[in-house]
Amino acid sequence: MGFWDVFGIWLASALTIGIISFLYRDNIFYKACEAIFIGTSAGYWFIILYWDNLYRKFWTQATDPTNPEWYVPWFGFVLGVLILTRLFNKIGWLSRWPLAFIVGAVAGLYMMIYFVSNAMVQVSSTIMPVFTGSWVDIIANTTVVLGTFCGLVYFFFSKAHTGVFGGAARVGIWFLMITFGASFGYTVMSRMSLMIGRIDFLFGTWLGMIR
Amino acid sequence: MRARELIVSGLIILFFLACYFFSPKPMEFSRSTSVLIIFLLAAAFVYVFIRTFRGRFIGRRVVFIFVGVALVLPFFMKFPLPLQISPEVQSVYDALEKLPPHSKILASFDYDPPSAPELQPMAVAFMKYAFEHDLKIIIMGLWPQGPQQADQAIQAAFIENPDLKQKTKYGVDYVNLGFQSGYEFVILQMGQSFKSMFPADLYNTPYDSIPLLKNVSNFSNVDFSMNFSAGKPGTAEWVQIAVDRFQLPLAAGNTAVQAPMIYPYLKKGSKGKKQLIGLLGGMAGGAEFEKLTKKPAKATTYLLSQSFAHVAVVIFIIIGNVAFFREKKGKK
Amino acid sequence: MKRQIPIIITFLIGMIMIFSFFIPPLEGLEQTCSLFFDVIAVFAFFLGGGNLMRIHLNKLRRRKKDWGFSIVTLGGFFIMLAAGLLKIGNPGGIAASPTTEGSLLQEIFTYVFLPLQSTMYALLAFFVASASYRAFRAKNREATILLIAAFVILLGRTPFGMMLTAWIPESFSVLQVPNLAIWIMNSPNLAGQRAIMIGIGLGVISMSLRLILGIERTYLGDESV
Amino acid sequence: MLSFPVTGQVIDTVKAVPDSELVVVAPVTSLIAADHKYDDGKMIDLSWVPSIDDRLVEGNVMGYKVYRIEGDSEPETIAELAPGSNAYNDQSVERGKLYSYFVSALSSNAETPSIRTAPIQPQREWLNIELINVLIMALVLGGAVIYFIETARRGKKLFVRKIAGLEAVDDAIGRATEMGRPILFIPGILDMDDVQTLAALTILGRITRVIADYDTKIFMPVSRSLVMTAGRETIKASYQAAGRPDAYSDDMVTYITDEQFGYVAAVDGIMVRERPATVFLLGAFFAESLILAETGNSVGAIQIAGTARPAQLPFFIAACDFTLIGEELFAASAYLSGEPKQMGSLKGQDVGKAIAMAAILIGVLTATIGEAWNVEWIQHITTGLRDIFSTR
Repeated sequence: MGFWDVFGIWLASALTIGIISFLYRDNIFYKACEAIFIGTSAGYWFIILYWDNLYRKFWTQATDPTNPEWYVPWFGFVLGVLILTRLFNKIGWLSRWPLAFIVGAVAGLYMMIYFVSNAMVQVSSTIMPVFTGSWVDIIANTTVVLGTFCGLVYFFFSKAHTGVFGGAARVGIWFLMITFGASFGYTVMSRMSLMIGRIDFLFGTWLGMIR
Repeated sequence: MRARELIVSGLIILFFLACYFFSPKPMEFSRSTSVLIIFLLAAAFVYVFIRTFRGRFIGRRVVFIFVGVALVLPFFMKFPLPLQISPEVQSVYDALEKLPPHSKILASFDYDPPSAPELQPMAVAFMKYAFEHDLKIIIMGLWPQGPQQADQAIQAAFIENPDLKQKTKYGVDYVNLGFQSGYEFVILQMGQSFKSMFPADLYNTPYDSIPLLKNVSNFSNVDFSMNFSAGKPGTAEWVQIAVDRFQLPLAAGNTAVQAPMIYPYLKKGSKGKKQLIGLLGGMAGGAEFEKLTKKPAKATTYLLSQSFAHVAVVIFIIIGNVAFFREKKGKK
Repeated sequence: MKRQIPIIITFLIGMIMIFSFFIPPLEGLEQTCSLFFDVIAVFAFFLGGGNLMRIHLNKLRRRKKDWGFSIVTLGGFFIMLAAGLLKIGNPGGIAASPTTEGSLLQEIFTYVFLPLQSTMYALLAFFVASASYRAFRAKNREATILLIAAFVILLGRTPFGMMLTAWIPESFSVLQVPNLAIWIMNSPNLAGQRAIMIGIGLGVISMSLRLILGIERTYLGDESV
Repeated sequence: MLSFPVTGQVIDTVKAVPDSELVVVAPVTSLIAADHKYDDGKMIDLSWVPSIDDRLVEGNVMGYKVYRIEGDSEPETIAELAPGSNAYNDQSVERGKLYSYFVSALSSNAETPSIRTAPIQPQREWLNIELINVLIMALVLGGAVIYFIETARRGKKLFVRKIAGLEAVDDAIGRATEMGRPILFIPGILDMDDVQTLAALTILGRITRVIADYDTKIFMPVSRSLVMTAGRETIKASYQAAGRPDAYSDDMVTYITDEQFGYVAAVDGIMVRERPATVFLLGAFFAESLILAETGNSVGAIQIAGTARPAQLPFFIAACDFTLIGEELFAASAYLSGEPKQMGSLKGQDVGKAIAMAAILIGVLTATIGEAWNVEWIQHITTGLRDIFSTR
């Protein structure tokens, strides 16, 4: 290993410990690491945005003489420039145009995407025969149908949660809670793995104590 | 305030320096030490339990120390964990065993460094197994940092088994095609031709001048494929396109968060065929695979830490709740 | 006028996007919109990055508390900018990808950015434990259900789960913790996920329509709300 | 220069092989080229029956080559396919041009071309009929939303059940005022191109209207520059509407960094140092949800959270005082506004839910009965229902 690799590993170890020190309390080492992180990450993402969005996606397309639709990206460019008008009080209201464009496009596009892949597909895949296969399958199918139905009852806004309706809503929220519990378990699992990775770096790669 | 901060940070630095200069390398606890540590940990938990039960909660930092200990110490313990091999891991191993030497395997690395702790160990074990059995590997990535992870996995495999380093040649035994952006579109195009998506490998060697790729034009020339995935694009996309459309034999390694969503693909379909040959799910999946190859390595070490941490979390929830119920009863 | 034009833009673009879903000749619009969005995002970064600089320069000038860290932040920011824009140390020169192995940007990424990022992520392990001890209470029936499901999953994915319930006979193997964990994932979890997804799908429709029709206009800074 | 095959003529692909040693395979049959339906005229679908020599055992077919003839020009290879292939989708055609195709079956050293298809032009369709069910559904739902909005506008009272998390918003703001501590608003970590961020901003508009009336500080660190711009517009407008434009300042909204954990670190620092009395966590959250909610909890803030991402909801439920689950997040701004027409849109949503519930109930019943007793007309109902909700 060359000097710079060793230096890099020591630096990385120091920064790792600096962040972990937050567990004790907010301290000057953590603050320093935080400051480095904020600065470098803002810079890093700007570089990625600059080369990937502005240069690769916009500039190469907009200046390509063989591209018959070379002018299209320039409309986006104009919208981008309009957002800068916010810096000037007099024409600042122009910056609402690109915002309005984004909101319209996102609302329109996602309305259909969510509708199809979230609502329609899920309804159609819940339409299934319940009493088929072994008793394990029957229980599983019934659970899925019942859970989906009651979950929807819970989200119903037009009726207060009372009576039979309230009962179904209650069952619905139980299903939601099982879902959240399962996500919780799996999330804990992957968080622990992340810390294990850092420990392996500190005690293994750096200190060499792990075989 | 400042003084206390300085003392604590001084202690931390001293601790690590002491580890650096004075600790045995590698460090390993004997069996009895390990048992003693577990016993002490259990005793500490009992103490916490009694304390909390009396209504005096321990501080956040004490909880942190417990977790830290539960995560770090198992690294140095040697404990045979009763691992039951799950059927989905067994079938990955069986499929690999059936491959004759010189079979070509396509390995897609679809993850980045933050998810490496879970996926890297299985990648290393997989590479080691493949090289030892003279299987040829074609590496690619749908995530930008995937090919680098593959490279690291190969280096790690060489360190663990130095003989492989002499034996294995780049371009003949394995090749790294690098990253290609475009998500599932890349898979779709590869169904027609690999070359259209990867005109050259990671080191800019043209596709046609790499010996290993000589008769490889698309999925039909590959005998087996493995996908290590931490999200999207990943196993789901590979199944939907490469398996469903091009009948590629596929197995996968997934992070624990991903794994539950992949289970449906392991079920036998209407034609009695599984879409996915098998699945290594999270750290546990990696450890089981290592056990099958009879070479316990990183995942096995990691799994012990992971299990300890899970148990610690469960115990903390139980302690917190017992105290909570006592309090509630007291109020009534 | 000032107020009307943005609302008209939102309405027109929104409607076009909705109908482009059904009209094949409008297929390419989605990509064009995403290109526009990417370009606007770069310009917005000039505002965001500029704001970041302004705040830290202000702190520096006024010698506010912790101004020293502002120097560190700005330093990190500019070093990254210089390394990336000029592609310092990039083996492939100015034409190569900015993240080529061996370039200064990539080295800083590997040895500074990555450990910081991974460790930040990893701190979650500790917070999860602390939350388990102090926050995850079986306050009511709902919370109890959540906790039990979490227990099953947590134990089911480790060898301990196997050890705990290995005594359950094979004919009831569904009740062994690891199998129970798989059952939870495939049945009740699936049902809950579906209900949430359908709900979200419908919620998005209603909200999108409110936005497109101009009923919801708070985001545009409309004063008449 | 390799000459292109002519129909029916076997071609030696490896030169210098005597004719007697050529492995000749049967050509593919029933080759059909058809316009790809419901597209912009950019695709042609090919299908064929594979060569009878294409077998797994003792098969001689090594693959297929697809050739295309554009107008009167020479044939060109557009694809090489694996044995067993029986279809290809040509996406490199242009509208208004004529194309014909043929497919060659390849053996180890020869290829046998099929007959050519008749010339075909890719067609453009103006409406995707396959998605007509989606269109009708969308119109029904959109119509329901608009209908209820209009009904409400005309003054009809509509009932909407209480949503606990939103009932608490006023109290939470009041608490911050009493304690003289700031309010923190976190709009998630995604950009303006995510609907959850839009939902968060619409809620922000409602909340700041209330805040502007009190003399409370609101602080909104964001991780996207565009969200910063939009957030400033929103807050500024609320202060203007409350008649206090002077109380607004750009410093209320700050951009920190796009990087997830850089952002979290900074927000954590802000929470610890500023000790807000109330924290809103609304929008798209990922792994940071736990850190933010835990830290907010540890500084004793009242927390109202909401996201549509199921994986993060458990942490909010555990560590926050109120949590908006999925759909509730999107309904929040309408609910908070209290305006009849906004409430009306929630009713429209419920129509959708009613349809979904009815479909599931009827569908499952008919599917079960149809399968158990094998009643054909009931099975038809099931398939019909599935078709209505299918998207292919």
